[in-house]
Amino acid sequence: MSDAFEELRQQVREWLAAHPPPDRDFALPQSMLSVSTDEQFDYLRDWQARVYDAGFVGSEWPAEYGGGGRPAGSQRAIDQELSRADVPYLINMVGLSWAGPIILKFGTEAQKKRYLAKLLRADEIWCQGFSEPGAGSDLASLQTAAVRDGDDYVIDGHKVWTTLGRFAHHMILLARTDPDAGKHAGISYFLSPMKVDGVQVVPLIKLTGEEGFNQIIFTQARIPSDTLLGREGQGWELAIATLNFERGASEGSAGGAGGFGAAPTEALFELARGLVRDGRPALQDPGVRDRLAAFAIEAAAIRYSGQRMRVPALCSDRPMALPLLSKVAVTEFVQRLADFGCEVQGYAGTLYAGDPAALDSGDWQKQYLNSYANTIAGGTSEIVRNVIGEKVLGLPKTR
Amino acid sequence: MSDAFEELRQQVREWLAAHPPPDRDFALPQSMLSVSTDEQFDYLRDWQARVYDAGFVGSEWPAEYGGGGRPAGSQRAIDQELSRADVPYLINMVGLSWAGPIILKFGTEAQKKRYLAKLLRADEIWCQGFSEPGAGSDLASLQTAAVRDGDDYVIDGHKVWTTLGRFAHHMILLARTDPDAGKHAGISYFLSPMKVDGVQVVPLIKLTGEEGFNQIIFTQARIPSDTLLGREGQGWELAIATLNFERGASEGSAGGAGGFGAAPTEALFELARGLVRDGRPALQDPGVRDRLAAFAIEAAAIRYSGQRMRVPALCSDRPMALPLLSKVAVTEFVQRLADFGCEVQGYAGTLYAGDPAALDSGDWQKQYLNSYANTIAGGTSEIVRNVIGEKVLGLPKTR
Amino acid sequence: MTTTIAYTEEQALLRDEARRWLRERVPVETVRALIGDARGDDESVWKELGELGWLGLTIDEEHGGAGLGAVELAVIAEESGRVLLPSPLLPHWLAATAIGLGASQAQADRWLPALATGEVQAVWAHVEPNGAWRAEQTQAEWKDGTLRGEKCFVHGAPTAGLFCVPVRTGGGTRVALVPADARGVTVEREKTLDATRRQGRLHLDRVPVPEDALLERPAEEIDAALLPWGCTAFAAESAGGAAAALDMTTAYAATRKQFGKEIGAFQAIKHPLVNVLIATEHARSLVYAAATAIDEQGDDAESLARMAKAAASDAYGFAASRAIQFHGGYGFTEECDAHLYMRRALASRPAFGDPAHHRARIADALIGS
Amino acid sequence: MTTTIAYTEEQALLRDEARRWLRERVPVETVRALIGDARGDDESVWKELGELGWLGLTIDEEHGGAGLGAVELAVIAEESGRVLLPSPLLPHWLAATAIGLGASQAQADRWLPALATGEVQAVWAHVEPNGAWRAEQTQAEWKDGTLRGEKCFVHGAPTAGLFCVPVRTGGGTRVALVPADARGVTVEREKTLDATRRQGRLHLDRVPVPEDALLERPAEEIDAALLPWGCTAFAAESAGGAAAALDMTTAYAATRKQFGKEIGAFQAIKHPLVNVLIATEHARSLVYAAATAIDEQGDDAESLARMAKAAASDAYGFAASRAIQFHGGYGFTEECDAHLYMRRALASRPAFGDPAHHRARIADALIGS
Repeated sequence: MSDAFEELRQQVREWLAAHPPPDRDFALPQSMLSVSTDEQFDYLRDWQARVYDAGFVGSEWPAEYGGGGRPAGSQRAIDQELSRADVPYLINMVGLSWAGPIILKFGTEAQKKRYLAKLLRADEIWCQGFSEPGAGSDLASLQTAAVRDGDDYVIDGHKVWTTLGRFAHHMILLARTDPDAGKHAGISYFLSPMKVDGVQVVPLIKLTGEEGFNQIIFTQARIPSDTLLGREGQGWELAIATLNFERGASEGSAGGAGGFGAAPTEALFELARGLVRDGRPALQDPGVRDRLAAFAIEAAAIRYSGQRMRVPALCSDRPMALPLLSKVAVTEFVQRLADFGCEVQGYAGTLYAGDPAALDSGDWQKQYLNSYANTIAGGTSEIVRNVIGEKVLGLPKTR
Repeated sequence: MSDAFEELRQQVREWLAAHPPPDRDFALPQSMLSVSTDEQFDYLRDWQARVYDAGFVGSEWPAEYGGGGRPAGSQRAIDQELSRADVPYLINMVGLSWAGPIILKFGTEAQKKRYLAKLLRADEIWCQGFSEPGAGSDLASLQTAAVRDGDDYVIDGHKVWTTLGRFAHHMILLARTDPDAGKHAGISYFLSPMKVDGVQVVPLIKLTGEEGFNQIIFTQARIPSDTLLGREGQGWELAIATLNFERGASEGSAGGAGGFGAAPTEALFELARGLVRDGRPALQDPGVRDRLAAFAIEAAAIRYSGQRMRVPALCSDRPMALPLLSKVAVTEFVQRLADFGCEVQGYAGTLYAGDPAALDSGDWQKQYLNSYANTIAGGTSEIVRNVIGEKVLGLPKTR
Repeated sequence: MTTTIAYTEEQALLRDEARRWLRERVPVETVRALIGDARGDDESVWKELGELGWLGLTIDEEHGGAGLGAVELAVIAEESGRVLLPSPLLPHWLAATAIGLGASQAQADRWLPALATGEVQAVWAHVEPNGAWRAEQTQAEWKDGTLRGEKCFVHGAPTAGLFCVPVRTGGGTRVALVPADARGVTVEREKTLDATRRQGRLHLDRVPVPEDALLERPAEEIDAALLPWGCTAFAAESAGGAAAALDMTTAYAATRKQFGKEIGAFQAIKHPLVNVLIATEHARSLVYAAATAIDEQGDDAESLARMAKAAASDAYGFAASRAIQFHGGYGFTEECDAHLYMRRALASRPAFGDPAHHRARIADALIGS
Repeated sequence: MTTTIAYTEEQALLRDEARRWLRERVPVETVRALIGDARGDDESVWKELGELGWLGLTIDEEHGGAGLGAVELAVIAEESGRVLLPSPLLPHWLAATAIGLGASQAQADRWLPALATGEVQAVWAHVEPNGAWRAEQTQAEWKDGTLRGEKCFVHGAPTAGLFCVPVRTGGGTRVALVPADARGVTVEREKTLDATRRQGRLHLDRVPVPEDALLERPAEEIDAALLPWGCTAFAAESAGGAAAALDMTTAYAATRKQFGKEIGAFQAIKHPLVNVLIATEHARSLVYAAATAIDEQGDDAESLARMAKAAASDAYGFAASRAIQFHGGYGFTEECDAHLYMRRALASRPAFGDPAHHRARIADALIGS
């Protein structure tokens, strides 16, 4: 398959060679979930601005909103090159992948002008306010209230699992504007400012003991009415559209999604190469070899499914199958891989980050614990299987 | 643990030594599902009569109904000895394990006198008429009708999955006596004669191509009203009680259930011993060794769970756990084992019964196909997991 | 070099044609009717396969073939797997490919045109009685113009006109081309689990085979070059079978009602079927990757083909197992087609190596042995 | 000889007592409070464990112990696993058992009474820096009254008063009894995944160890006799942890509502929990079988103990994994206890061999190597 974007890829490579990420004397977090210091945040925000200024963020978006105006497929080519170069990720993930595309599709002209260019350059950071303590998988049961009062809405409620909460300028917020309408019909979608009175950010402690997610408590927070996206009561429709971006069923990201690489599997091989099991090199243990080969097969299957997704004629039987199944396939694969990464270490797998003898700085153990974020957030594996069973296989709805 | 029945066990062993099963020049089927010739049937019926006459069937049942009047536990000891000696099984399985116990518990004095002794000796053979084509797992949706007409009930309907249909004298039959009552409330339980007009036996062909199960078509079949067990409308309660015998949740079998032995695992080791894989003995293949060890562990877990079940103090946390989980644990284990028994043969696993080069006469392939009978019949694995989740774990009902 | 999946419009059209033709011409009633048939292969279907140009798919145009590659082969193999095609298409392809890989011009001229039309049905007969199947393991022996040996589990043997048999000679291994009607050749039909696929044992009792009936290249080289083709062909067939088994189970689950709703609404049915979908789609992706790699002569062709075969055999066994189970009582009957997929899944699992075999070889390639 | 599970009324009463005491005395708040604690073990709990007679459970009565066996040990280990007891009970038992198996009368008189009361906390320190843990693999060396070496992943090391260390000597392997306050002994606390379990590295730098501080029997013999005890103790603890993780998940699933019903009504939750139940109950059955076999000196003790450990480690990892997943977002928080079970499951998996190790050894025993 010839690549229409080879020239663009070349540009990215050349730019990266000439403009490597600035030196730093501190560690970057594994993902934006783990951004915890101002130093890390400022560095990553600066990096996104550099990449944007070079023309590599929002490649497919219209120039009038700060985009590059290039054809479809160009952003993916850029993302792949960035991913291969192993440079820092783009921090404004919620903005680039969800808030941006949804504003571009459903926002007013004023909203597009107001928000889009600033999010591409990470001048303004976005977070997500969908989940609530009582409404996890059953998102539509959310209780946060938005009451119209003059030119404002007054927000009261409790959101959880918000990433970058402390750093964000705006939130895509689901709130109930009509408590008497049906479960779904009463919901509206806001582009809510975060830096207003009545918005309190409380860190959640992850199972690893680290911070990363936040709870956001709204107490009589007043937000302007022009932050409403679409109509009152259209929130559920817009939420589903957002989740489709999140679950890979819609294209349109402004950048940052490098795709699943061979990295985790290669790291596992690398780890195993240094290990001894039962008195011989782990790589000579037939059980280890069998597991490694099985992971290699699965990694290849995921990688080539990603390629095949871009060849419509090879997906015509069930066009939505690969986009929808990739989330559960990848996240469960990575979970099993990380678990085996702990197991294959034997006793060394009992150590943790901070111990000088911990292999790979204890990353496997931490990654295994962290892997549950991805089988739970953005639709648990159980919910995603419902979606696949219904949307792809056409099975009746589970009630 | 001292065995209170050692003396009885000794008696069984001595009797077996003195009275081995008669010689024969034909093969016996693997299970009663596969009894296909009169010759096989007569032989097995004769064998059960011999075992009964020796005092080893119905050991715990009252002497007045033909039983042995021995204490609880004695039948299991006998069954284990019979199982170890690898003699033919007792053919009247439905009678001994389900019809007999249910009549003993719920039958009138006249019914007990009429049926029990004869089923212990296999003078009368029993079959089961619960399932229907439209009512599989959802047993209570059955449509077979029983209409009272004078001293008779007139039966119309269609039963499936009936074993020994052609040979049986009686059927435990579920039929709807009140179509206007609720789904469950309208069902009654009959001890229906099979050798009457209007009862047609049509063989079902199993996925192996063999016969074994039957469909029973009732067309205006008249059965006497004294074959009603319990009251009209009590059928669902009695059906559940019967299924509890079937699923191992209640004790009370009159014999024949030898329990899960080490036989399948040993047979697998024996098979593997003769095989070559990738140019070396299969038993030197580390992958094969790992699988065999995993099967050995699981077989031991099943065996010791069977033992533990009989030590109430070791089951006090969830007394129904082991009895209820054993069906799905054993049947799925045997299914995986048989599958591997095919796989480990390599190309030879493509042969089938009847080919002179087929290993173990192609039994592994046939057993694997047949293994689905046990994950489907008597409650599919899916239904049994519902039951365990609800009755043992106390989870809410799946609707 | 890392392969990138390629797929042309022509290939997509070929699939549409294959799917339509196979569905119309080989419905399951036809498959079932052939189970009891002595030949086990409908001669008219074979003839039409030849007319469609599929029998000579990989044979060069010079010899009357279509001159196409592994992607086209995978496309048709996948579609043939969906309908449980009983014809010995795969072994014929592999024999033609082996001849193409190793024949002299004279040998190619002698055999390939007849293979391309289907006038001669050929098979790759490589499995020893003990199950060894690589050329270097062959026990069949050619000496002074005479061949002795035995090959078993030969897919397509009962109807074959030509056997391609790896043999040892004084000077290394070679592949002998043995016509079925040569003296000393006996074919004994095997009784198989998958009755829709005919296999046989080939007895070679002092069969006269002239030296010019030995392919020129050493058998090990041909065998090594053929391995990715064999793995990919059976992987594609298995992936197609898995997809068809999933389709039939999904259709049943969407309509069969129990407890007042369709059983497919229960997660106990729905979620395992999603797992079957994932396994099947993963296998298909690897099949296309492997086929592309073969056609592009990528150095990852062998490894991708092994991966595809391992994934597809596992997916097929899983799909067929859930097909039987989720059809419930009906799934346990001969009448339900679920067991036909299971039989084919088990029959294809050892072909060109089962999943455990391939995982071991993949580990060798990735790690060293 | 084949073992038959035995269980006396006294053993059942011991379980009731253990369960009641542990639930009251070691609630999860206590476990969590100790995570941040430097010592990581509540001294008062340790003292009370001694008063209950559990620390000397397997020590003979002559030396102040309870003179009980592996069944009692398994019972308490299982219950301790349920509450995630942070105290180093298991390594203490194993050290006491090792001393009981290999000590001279004088050595036993010297140490066992103090171990029975808990005045001295002992540990079995057998793992090399490279993870090798069988006595024949020890690299620690005793020569002319001086010991050098390093042991890692020593469970209970930070608080231990006595280390039982397998060492090489000129005349084979032995087990050295090394007081924590001997010259040249340094203990470095490890940072562990399971913060409720304290581990450390033991540096032995020219530690003076007189010959009479070496246990009499060869270390390999002690190690072989101890293996079933070690496997069974960790298997019992893991089975208890799996059962507790299942309990907590079941309780949550029975009350947490989504889409208008309790999530435990969904088969996507219910059926995996049933699978956890099966795995856990199977593991428990093997634990009791192994413990009985040890007490009855059955020749199947080693094999059953290995089976129990393999099954229990797998069950625990599975149970903990489903505990996190089925608690959803809450399961991903530090506040939810699910991750505590996962950490313990991972920490105990390598202890005395992980499942793959044991399957390989079981295959050796069943088949020959």
